[in-house]
Amino acid sequence: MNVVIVLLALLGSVWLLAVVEGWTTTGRLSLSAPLLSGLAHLGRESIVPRTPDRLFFEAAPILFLIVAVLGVTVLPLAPTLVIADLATGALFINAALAYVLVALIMAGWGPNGAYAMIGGWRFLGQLIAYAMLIVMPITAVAMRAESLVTTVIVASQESLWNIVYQPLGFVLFFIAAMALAFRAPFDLPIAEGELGGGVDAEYTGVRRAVLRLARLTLVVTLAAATVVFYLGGWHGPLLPPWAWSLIKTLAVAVSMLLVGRYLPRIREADLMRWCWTLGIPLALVNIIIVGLLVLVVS
Amino acid sequence: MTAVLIVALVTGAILFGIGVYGALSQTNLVMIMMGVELILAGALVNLVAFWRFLHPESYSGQMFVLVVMTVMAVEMAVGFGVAIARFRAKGSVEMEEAGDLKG
Amino acid sequence: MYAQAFFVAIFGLAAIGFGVWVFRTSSMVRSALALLFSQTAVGCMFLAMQTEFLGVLQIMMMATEMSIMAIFMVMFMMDPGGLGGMDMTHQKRFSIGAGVIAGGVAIAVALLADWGPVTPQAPDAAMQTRELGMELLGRSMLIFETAGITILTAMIAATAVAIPVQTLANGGDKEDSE
Amino acid sequence: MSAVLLPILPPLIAALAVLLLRRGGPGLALAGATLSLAGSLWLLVRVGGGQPETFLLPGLPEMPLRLVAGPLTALLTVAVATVGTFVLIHAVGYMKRESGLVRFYAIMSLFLAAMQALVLAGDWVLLLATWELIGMCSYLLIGFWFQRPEAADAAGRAFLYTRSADLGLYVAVFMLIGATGTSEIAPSLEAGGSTSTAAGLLLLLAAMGKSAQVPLQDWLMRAMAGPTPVSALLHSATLVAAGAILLIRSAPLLSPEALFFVGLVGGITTVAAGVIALAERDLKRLLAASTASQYGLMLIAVGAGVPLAALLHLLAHAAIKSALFLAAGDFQHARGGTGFDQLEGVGRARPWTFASFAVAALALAGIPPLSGFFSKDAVIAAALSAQGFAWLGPLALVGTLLTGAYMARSLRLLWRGPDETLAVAGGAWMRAGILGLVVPAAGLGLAFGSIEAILDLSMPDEGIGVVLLGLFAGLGGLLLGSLVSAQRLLGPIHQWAESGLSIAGGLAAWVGRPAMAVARGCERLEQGLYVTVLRTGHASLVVANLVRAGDERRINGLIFALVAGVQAMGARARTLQSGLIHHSLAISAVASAVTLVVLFLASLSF
Repeated sequence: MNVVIVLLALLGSVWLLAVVEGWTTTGRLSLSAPLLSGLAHLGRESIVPRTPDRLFFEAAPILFLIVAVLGVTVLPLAPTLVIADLATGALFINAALAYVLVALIMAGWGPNGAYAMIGGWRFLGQLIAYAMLIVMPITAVAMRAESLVTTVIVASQESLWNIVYQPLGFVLFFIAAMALAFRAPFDLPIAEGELGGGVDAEYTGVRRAVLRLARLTLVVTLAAATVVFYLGGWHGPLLPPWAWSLIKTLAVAVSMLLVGRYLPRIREADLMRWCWTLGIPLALVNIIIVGLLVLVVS
Repeated sequence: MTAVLIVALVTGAILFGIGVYGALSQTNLVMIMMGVELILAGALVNLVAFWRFLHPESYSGQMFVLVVMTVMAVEMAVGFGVAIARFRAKGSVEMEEAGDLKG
Repeated sequence: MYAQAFFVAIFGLAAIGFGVWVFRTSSMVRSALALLFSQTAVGCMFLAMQTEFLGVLQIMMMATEMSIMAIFMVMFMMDPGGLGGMDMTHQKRFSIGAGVIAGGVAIAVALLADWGPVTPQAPDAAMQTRELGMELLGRSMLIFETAGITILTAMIAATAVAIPVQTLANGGDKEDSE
Repeated sequence: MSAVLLPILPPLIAALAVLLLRRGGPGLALAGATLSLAGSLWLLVRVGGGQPETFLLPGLPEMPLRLVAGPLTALLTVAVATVGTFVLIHAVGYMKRESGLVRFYAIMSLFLAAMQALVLAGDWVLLLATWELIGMCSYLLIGFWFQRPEAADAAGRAFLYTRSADLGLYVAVFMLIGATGTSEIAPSLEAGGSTSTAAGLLLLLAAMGKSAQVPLQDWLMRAMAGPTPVSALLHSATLVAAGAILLIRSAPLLSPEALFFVGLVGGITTVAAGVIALAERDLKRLLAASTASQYGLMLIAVGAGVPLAALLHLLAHAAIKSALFLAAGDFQHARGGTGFDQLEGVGRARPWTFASFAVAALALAGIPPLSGFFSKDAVIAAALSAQGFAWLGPLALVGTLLTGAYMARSLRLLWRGPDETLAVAGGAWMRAGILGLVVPAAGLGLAFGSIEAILDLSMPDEGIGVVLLGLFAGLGGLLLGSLVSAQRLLGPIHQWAESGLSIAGGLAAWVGRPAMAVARGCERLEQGLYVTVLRTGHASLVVANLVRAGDERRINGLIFALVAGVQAMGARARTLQSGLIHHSLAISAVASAVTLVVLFLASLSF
């Protein structure tokens, strides 16, 4: 039962998000645009490049979609409304997101094309760097909740949301989430300008549709994770918990898209340097601060 | 119940065997490292199985698993460092060509 | 309990299968990812054996680790795609013998040894995580810290070996392979 | 921190400080000396009552080093400190133009400290040590201008003379310690019998060396090569005085025979040295000779069995003679020399100095009411009253006469002549030093009563006749000296006197040759020792050679065989190392398999 509800919620939010994305790119806000473009993709001819690594080529989009959805399974919409309330939920999300990398490497390697492969390797560096910025802030969050269980983490924010409790962690996590979802300005793996679409380049038709769906799903997943870890999950006045979760998630996701719209794309080297030389130390500082706070408060 | 333990142990043993074969037979440094990784994976399986089915009360077992993972990571890091240096120097990490240490 | 045996066996088979595939395929990226999936299967075995934390940890670590393995394969091997189908093995017979003997002996031990009574009930997952944390920062703290220092040393050493000039890519993959 | 240390420590510390800081020499040395003076006065006040103060330092087992401050010694420390202080004041001016001041002031302070320690020494060991110390210090000071050959030569001479005489002291001390079993001075003086005689004679020898008695007077004249303040200190209160002080302190020991010899030596010296002084052509040498003769007088007093008289004369002489020397130093600066031919008329040029010189001279000659008068009277009275040997009195009188004569002569020579002078640096300091010493030189006589009170001894009351005799002798000497020139006064022996009354080549012949002979003997002995040592060494070398041969044949053979074996094995092992990693891996795999098997079997066997 939970599974169905959560997946429907996910699907709905993905659809809304697609609408917003269409608006950010074309400027027209039409609810039907995502469905139409999806149908168009299905209708188009799906080209397979010469001498691909067929297995990877086919498997990549599906794996991508699966891991994006897997990430959601541990994120609660409401105190009971969660697919798998794992004892190690916070860690599980990282595990799931790590496989986005695998999926993209497969997608980059599979089609046997230079741009795609470059895109894949680019994402390798990008994810390895920014996965740290996902894990370390989550560590701080888990330190406050004294648990890895997502529902407990949300419950721990009832009095005070983590965005107030550890703003530094939130900023880092948000940036890392955008980098992980390779939204602009971090969309180097699929940079239209330089790589002619990068990972996406060789994909057409239904496979491309799956890819884009998976990517939007990933955005939603990350947004939901942000909500769970920093924005107090289902906590909120008046409205029922699940509603609050959805609203917050959508807000975060849209904000990700909008931020991307107004910022220029970043050079790969700069992206890396900032992460390693600035982000990681800041994350460590965040952990120390939160640790001190926890010690003081308790 | 012992069956599960046996299964796990056998799996670990086979992984170990494969790893030994790979480490010994491959000509490429990175492939050899893959073999080592497999050996360690076999060890991990055994460790977890032992912890779960024989001594779930003592967490030294899990501790040990973490240490082994550390060893894997360290091996990767050092191995790749050496590989990069080697490749920069000789343009290849083929072990057949690396006879510099011949006594 | 049968379910558990079933899952352990399934994932074990998967691990073995991927492990064999690692050395069967001639495409480097394939073998790297095969190894990745083998390790992931091992992680899933952990999960099946109710060792949640370690399982998830294994799955998470191996993903990045093996991806790095893949890129190194591509960097360091001629014909990473394995299209030429060249043979990249040597001393085959000895290796096979050694592998078979090692595996065989291990299996024999596994089958013949008397493992004594088996605990049917595993501790609850959350409790496990908590206990493990207590263990790490309590009794085994020294070992844990030693491991940490070792990793740090390896990072620095590997980076030092690898880079003639500071290039961020190298530093990057060293860091995350931990 | 006993009060006994007060006179000793300040100069010692000053010496160290000067050596360490390498600057501020004058100030530090002066401070040390002044503090020492204050300390010794305080000490005198404390022990004036009579009971002596003792301070024990750890020393030889069973015989610790003692510092004993009795009235006598306290008095002496006061004298030493006073002279030292004023001499240093004078030296500040005198040495203004010199270099190597650090050395100078450090040694001066050390000298002072050593002298105080010697005066206060309560046992023979410490006495010996300090005795050597002042010997060394005087050597260094006389040789202060070691660049000048005559200074270096004089220093060496002084050292050797005193050292050779010191042998007497050593033997005497060992005899005493052996006889009485204690190293403490006071009880060891009760050793009666032949021991005391022998020891007394030996002590006399030592005193002769230090106090430059005939026939060992020669070095004192030569010692004038040192800076004048040094001479002043040496002659008045420290080095030369040490001899007399030794005799005065050990007076109770002396048996009649010893006393006889003491008196004899004193008498001969006072006359002979007086004659030499009369014939001298150099002011400082004249003063030196007079020093010898005055100490001769003191020995006469000791020999007559009245050490108190000797002590009084010692004190008076200390003040007078240092004043004279300091004045002489002033003249020296005024004329750049101390020969009478250079100094003619300098008295007019520097009236102040001359006045003080004259006062001191008259005091030495024994003109009332100056201090010398009283002390000389004491000595003459002692000599006349000496039962047993009547010839002491005349000798003392002759000595007095001669004193007056040469003093008058020196005054005459200094007064007559042109009165030009050189610019003198630091004149103020020098004048201060001189005046500070002239005052006691003039007035000390009046304090004798109180001194006797402190020592609670009293002179045998001399009749008025004695006083008149002494006075006449002094005045007569003065008249003779001022009217008659030295040549006519001495007549035939003038030449001989100028050459220092050296008998048959002087001491060089008498002491030098035997000493050289002894040295040669020692050298021969040493040679013998060397030869034996060398023989032993050679023998052992031969043995070693044999052993080494054995080594090379057997042990080395073994070792080489071993090495060869190892190398062969290495060569074999080499083939394993193809340097290829997969080979190494294979080897390690096999090795670990073997290890496992072994372990397994082992586990089975247990």
